Amino acid sequence: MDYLIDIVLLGLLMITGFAIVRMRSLLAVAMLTSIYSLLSASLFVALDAVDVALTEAAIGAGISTILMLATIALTSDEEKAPRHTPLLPLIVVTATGAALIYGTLDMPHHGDPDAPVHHHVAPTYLHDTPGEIGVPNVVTSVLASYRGYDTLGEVTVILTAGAGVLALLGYRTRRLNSRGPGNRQLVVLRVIAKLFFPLILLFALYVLFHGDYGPGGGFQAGVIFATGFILYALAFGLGNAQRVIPHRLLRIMAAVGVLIYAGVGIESMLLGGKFLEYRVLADDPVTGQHLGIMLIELGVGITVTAVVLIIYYGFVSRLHARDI
Amino acid sequence: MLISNLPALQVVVPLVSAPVCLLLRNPRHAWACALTISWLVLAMAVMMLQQVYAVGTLSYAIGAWATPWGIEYRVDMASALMILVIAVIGAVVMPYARRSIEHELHHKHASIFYACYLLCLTGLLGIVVTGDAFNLFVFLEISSLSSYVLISLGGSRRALTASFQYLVMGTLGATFILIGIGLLYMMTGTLNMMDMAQRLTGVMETRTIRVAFAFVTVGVSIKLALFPLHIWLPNAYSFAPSVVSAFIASTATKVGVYVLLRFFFTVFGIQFSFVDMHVGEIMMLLAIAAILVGSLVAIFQNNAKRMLAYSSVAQIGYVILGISLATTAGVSAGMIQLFNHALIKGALFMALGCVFLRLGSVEIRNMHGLARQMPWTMAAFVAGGLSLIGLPLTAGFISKWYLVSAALTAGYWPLAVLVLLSSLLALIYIWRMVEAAYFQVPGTAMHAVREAPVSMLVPTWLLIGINLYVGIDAGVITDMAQQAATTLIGQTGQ
Amino acid sequence: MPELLGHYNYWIVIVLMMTGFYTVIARPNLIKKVIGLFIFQTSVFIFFISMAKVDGGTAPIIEAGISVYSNPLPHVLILTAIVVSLATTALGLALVVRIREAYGTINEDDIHVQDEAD
Amino acid sequence: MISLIADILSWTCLLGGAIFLLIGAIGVLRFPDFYSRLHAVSICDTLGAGLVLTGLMLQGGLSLVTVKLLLMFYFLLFTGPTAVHALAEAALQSKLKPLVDEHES
Amino acid sequence: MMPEWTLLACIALPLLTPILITALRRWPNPREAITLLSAACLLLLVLSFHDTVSSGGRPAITLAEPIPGLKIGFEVEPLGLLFALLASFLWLVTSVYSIGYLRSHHEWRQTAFYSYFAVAMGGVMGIAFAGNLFTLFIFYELLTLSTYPLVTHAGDDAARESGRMYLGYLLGSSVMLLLLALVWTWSLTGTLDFRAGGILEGTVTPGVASMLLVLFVFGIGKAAIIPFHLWLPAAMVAPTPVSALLHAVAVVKAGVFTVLKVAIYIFGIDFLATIPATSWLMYVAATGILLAALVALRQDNLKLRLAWSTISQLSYIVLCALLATPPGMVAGSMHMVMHAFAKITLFFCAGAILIMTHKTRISELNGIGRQMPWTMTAFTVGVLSMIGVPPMAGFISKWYILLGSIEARQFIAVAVIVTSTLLNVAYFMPIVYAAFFRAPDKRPKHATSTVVSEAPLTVLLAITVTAAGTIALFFYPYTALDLAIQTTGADK
Repeated sequence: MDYLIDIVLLGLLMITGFAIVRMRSLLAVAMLTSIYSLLSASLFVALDAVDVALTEAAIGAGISTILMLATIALTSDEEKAPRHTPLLPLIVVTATGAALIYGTLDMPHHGDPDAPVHHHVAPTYLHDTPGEIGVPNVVTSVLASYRGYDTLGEVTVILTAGAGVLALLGYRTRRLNSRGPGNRQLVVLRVIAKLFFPLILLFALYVLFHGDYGPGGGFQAGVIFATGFILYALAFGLGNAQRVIPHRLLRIMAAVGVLIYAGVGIESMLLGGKFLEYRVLADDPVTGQHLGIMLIELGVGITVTAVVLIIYYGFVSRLHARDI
Repeated sequence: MLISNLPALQVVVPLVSAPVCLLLRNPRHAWACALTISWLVLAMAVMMLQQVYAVGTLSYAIGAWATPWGIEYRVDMASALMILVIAVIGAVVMPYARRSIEHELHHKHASIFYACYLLCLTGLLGIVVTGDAFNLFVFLEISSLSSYVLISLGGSRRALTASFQYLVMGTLGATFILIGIGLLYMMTGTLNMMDMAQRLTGVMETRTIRVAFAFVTVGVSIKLALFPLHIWLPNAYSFAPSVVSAFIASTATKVGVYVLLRFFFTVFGIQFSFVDMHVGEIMMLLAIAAILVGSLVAIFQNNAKRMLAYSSVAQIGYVILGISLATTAGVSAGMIQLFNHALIKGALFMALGCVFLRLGSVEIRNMHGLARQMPWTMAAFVAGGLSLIGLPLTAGFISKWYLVSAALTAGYWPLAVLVLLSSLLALIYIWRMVEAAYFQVPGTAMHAVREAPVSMLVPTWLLIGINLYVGIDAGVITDMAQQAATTLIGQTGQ
Repeated sequence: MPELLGHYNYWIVIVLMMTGFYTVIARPNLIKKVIGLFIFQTSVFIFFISMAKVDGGTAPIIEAGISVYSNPLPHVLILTAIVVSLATTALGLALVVRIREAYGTINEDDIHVQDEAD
Repeated sequence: MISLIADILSWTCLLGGAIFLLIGAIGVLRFPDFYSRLHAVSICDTLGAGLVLTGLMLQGGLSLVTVKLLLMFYFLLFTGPTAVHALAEAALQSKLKPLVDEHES
Repeated sequence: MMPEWTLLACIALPLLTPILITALRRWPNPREAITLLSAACLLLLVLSFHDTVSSGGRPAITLAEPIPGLKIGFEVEPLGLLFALLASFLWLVTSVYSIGYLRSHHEWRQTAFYSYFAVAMGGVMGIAFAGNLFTLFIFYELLTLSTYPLVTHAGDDAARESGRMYLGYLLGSSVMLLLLALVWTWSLTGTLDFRAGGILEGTVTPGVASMLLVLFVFGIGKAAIIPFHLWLPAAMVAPTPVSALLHAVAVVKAGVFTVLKVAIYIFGIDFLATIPATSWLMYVAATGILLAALVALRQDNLKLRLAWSTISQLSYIVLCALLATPPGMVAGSMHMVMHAFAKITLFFCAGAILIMTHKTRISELNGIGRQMPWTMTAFTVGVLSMIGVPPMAGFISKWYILLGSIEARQFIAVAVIVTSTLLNVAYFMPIVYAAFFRAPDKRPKHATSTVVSEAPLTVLLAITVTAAGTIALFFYPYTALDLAIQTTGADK
């Protein structure tokens, strides 16, 4: 049964993919990309990767699409036909694909319970998590504790992206008109936005702190949180959003989030443990783990929110600057 | 506490300081922060080296999770050597950076620049220290993303395109590596390199592993700009800010080589890589192509930075050539060349940075008679250049020497000839600069040019000094390199 | 599942990857390139997640009475990778915007022409 | 017995929803101009989605899942129309004329 | 003073002189004084070794060890001492000469000239006293680099052009072939020290040895073996003192000196004799002798004719080295010295003619002997020595060469030498004849040529000294001879 769902989703993905290659209108392509990542999100659900699905939906289908649309608005919509024949690319791609398919021949089958991946490291996670970490969501425990260092690295990556966008697009406060787009047509949108804004933030917090038990965690929460503000900015104009959460503050938040995360690690060193060894944070190892995970998820959330907003502000402030 | 956590601190210290730098708005403060951290990193690198000398390979379990369940930091002689290279370059570049950055960047970008520099440092160190395949990927991305930003900060609009080109190719490379790691994980069920190496022995014959090997190799080759995949490098180096060229040119590609070594020798093992997959032959051919093409193209460049960039392609070729011999002599020759080239290129790009500061251009035709106006800078450039050519008493000579003798002992005497031939090509393109600067009559505009500030000359000459010292007494370096090579080759077969 | 189809979804995923890869290297439009990268990476994520699937398993959230879980590790890796891809996309698009401002075009060929000019 | 009825009901709901979604999709493809297409879209996320959700709720019975589904339904109720409204508004802003039959006017 | 320190001083003195010279660039007289002073000191320092060495002493010193086993060190041994004596003595003479030359020629950048000149001498000293092949290689390159600015002294495009050629040939050959030979030898034997009896014997097959020999002989581009000779004519754009000292003595002799060193201390005479490549390389040298002489015949530019004759004479020495017999080596060493004196005299005269009459072409020299009798007499002495007429130094070395080749049963060599002697006559005597016995062609536009007087005093002094030396060495060749015999006698 679920194979059927797989196949259908994969088929849709293929169609979308080809459409993306073929189409000339970048606007359409951007929307298709969003659909593509939404489809893959649902595929992830079908493959039991609920956390990944949530993240993909929020980041891939959500933020990335907004960015692409902003970019298209800032540049141009139509794509020129390539000048030279794509023969070489075709050869390269075919070769690469052929190599990969050749590689699949000795792979364990899809979903095969005897595959090595299901027998070496992962079972230990599944087995020990309840005892060592005490959170039911193994993904969270691995993400935040067993491989917490990767997550630190990933927060750093996000921070780098934020710094990069700051450097490239900067942020132009003075040119902003605080009134935003004309009021009359936006009445409906604004009412709804007012209505949903708190709900979205609430939901973000839920995702953040429920991450131990269900799908969710710092990233997803951060992105959703940011989305709330993006909605607000869309409805009431960047100027007002800027009043709610000023750009300077974002810069600080982005840094602080990483510092919280790394701080937890350094704290655990000071307490005589290894880097990111949460169990020394409290008398009881499991409580220590809980505390550590909560703190770092908080850090992740803060940084992700801040950076996503920095990026969004960067792009949109350009738009405003250009309109005026 | 310090010693026991050294491997983690080596990476965490710059990582933590990066956001702090981002918060400091005043460029001077940001610079001071970056400077302190770089020297701190150098200090730790030296301590680490001593540790490795004392107790051999260090292993550090992050979060105290035993391998292969947690992420392991693993420092053997090879990584210690690489860390030293990165730390030295970083520590030397930072004091130099202040004036150059003030001149080349808008002041409101300065703190972002220093933050990104620290992030890049973090990424590179992380790659070298880690013993975990996926963690390697993460830090690879940190270093790559930050270097895209750093390059894009170069003044001209071509800096943007260069950065974008690098971003596209770099991301493709990273994704290839990710696929490779995925396939490896699929067959072994682990991400820890040592563990992987052990569990690979069972599935070595499968086609999946072969493909994994191919993908990792291609991906890393993009990162280290091996010959046909080097297209991003010349633009990136020529249009980046001088400091960035100096830093990235002497560290980023080297780290790529290191990753290649790790996978060839530590993960897949010499038997598989060089006997079953014949990577040695392929790499050798590519290296030869890189050496010849790089040097030849460099001769015809009019922009000095671009010229050095192409020569980097050739120099990477030397390193790969040494590795492709797959003998202890060859690999250690490669490591020595790697170390020396970092010193040389760093110094050369820094000298050009001084020229750019005063002259506002690095076009060779604008440098006529420059030597009279900037004697110290040009002297540094010449010294570096001679080292690049590989004249005696310079570091370059040492590495050429080892490379040639390694090639001869391995029985590839044409390779020896090739190496020497290409050092002649190096002579030609370096000499174009020397002739312009020393033996051409200066233009009228030249008289306004002054010598570069001391704060930039001292670091440049520091590198040159190390360079010449290595030329006189290479004992330490060669010793480390040989130990590193023996560890790498020794690990195989586990 | 019949033996022959044991790898069907890897094969489809590979096709997806290659569509992305092709878009990157064949299309001169910079936004299209970024989108291509995005597709390429997303497909790689699908590849990772597919290998985590266990027949009859459920999401790796420990609950009483469930014994078979899918492998959590690839999920974790991909969570990280998704964020990395977001970072790359954001940076790439920012660069595209700047390039458009500097060159007035986002078509690679035109940019080359302009670069040759100066 | 109860469960059987519930099943029948839920399946009819699901099928109905699916049909409406299909209709909506066809409409989006076939209708001549933007505004009429919007019309078709609105069918999808009111009736189509609504019925599907109801069907699922019947499947879920009295549980946390049903609550979540209810919330979703509630959100859809607001977002769907708003989105369509915003689209129409935007179209109007950009001076997009509705397609009208010349013979009548 | 300890000989080790003296040794170090010999290398350091010329290398440090430039500092003083540059410091005094404002005041020409003190500047030249410095040059003369350090030249004189150097000569004395070198002389001070004579007794130590001839009594079997071998002062040595090691400075650094870049790669384990690969030392930078110096050692005094007879052949090196001989070369050092020659070079340092002629440096002194040339300094005297060049003062007069440069001033009356109003050369620019005289400070730079003297500085680079001194550095070049440092290079020569390093080569002469090098304790192993590696050190020798370093100073060999130093010599090449330091002479480049002298060659391009004129600073115009022609000069730069031939400068590139100069650098290309010398660095090219040394890096491509010599360095390769070095590393190869190293990887075979694990050392590069100069050892009596050589280091290669017993470690290599004749085939490899032949390849090595080829690499060495051609790699030492300064020895100007055909086809690596073209840099020498190119270098003639340099001011005459440079051509005189460097391209008649220091540089080219450094080349042949290296060949001799390699032959004696790396291969070892006995082993060299067994290598197949030796004989045919000797034939190459022989052809070189004849070809160069033939080319020299057709040169009208005086300096170029001298240059080509130098090429031919250098091949003599290489040929001697390749005879692979002790007498051959002795002959080679002797010819190194004798040819140096004769050739430098000739160049001095050419320079003198140039500065007084601004004539460079042989066809313009008719009757010059009447205007510059003293100069042209010295020139004649030089010529006779080149031909090998007693009582000139050239006779001695030719004598030994013939002896050596007869003893080695190399009758082709004998024939070649005889023929080339005839060629010498053919391309030198006409000049002398024209100078003395042709009437100066009176052309109104050459009004200046009537009032030509003798060269300035310093120039004449230098010329006289070298010419006298040429004759003196005929009657008293023993110092050189002893040192040469010691060198080869060491491995009997």
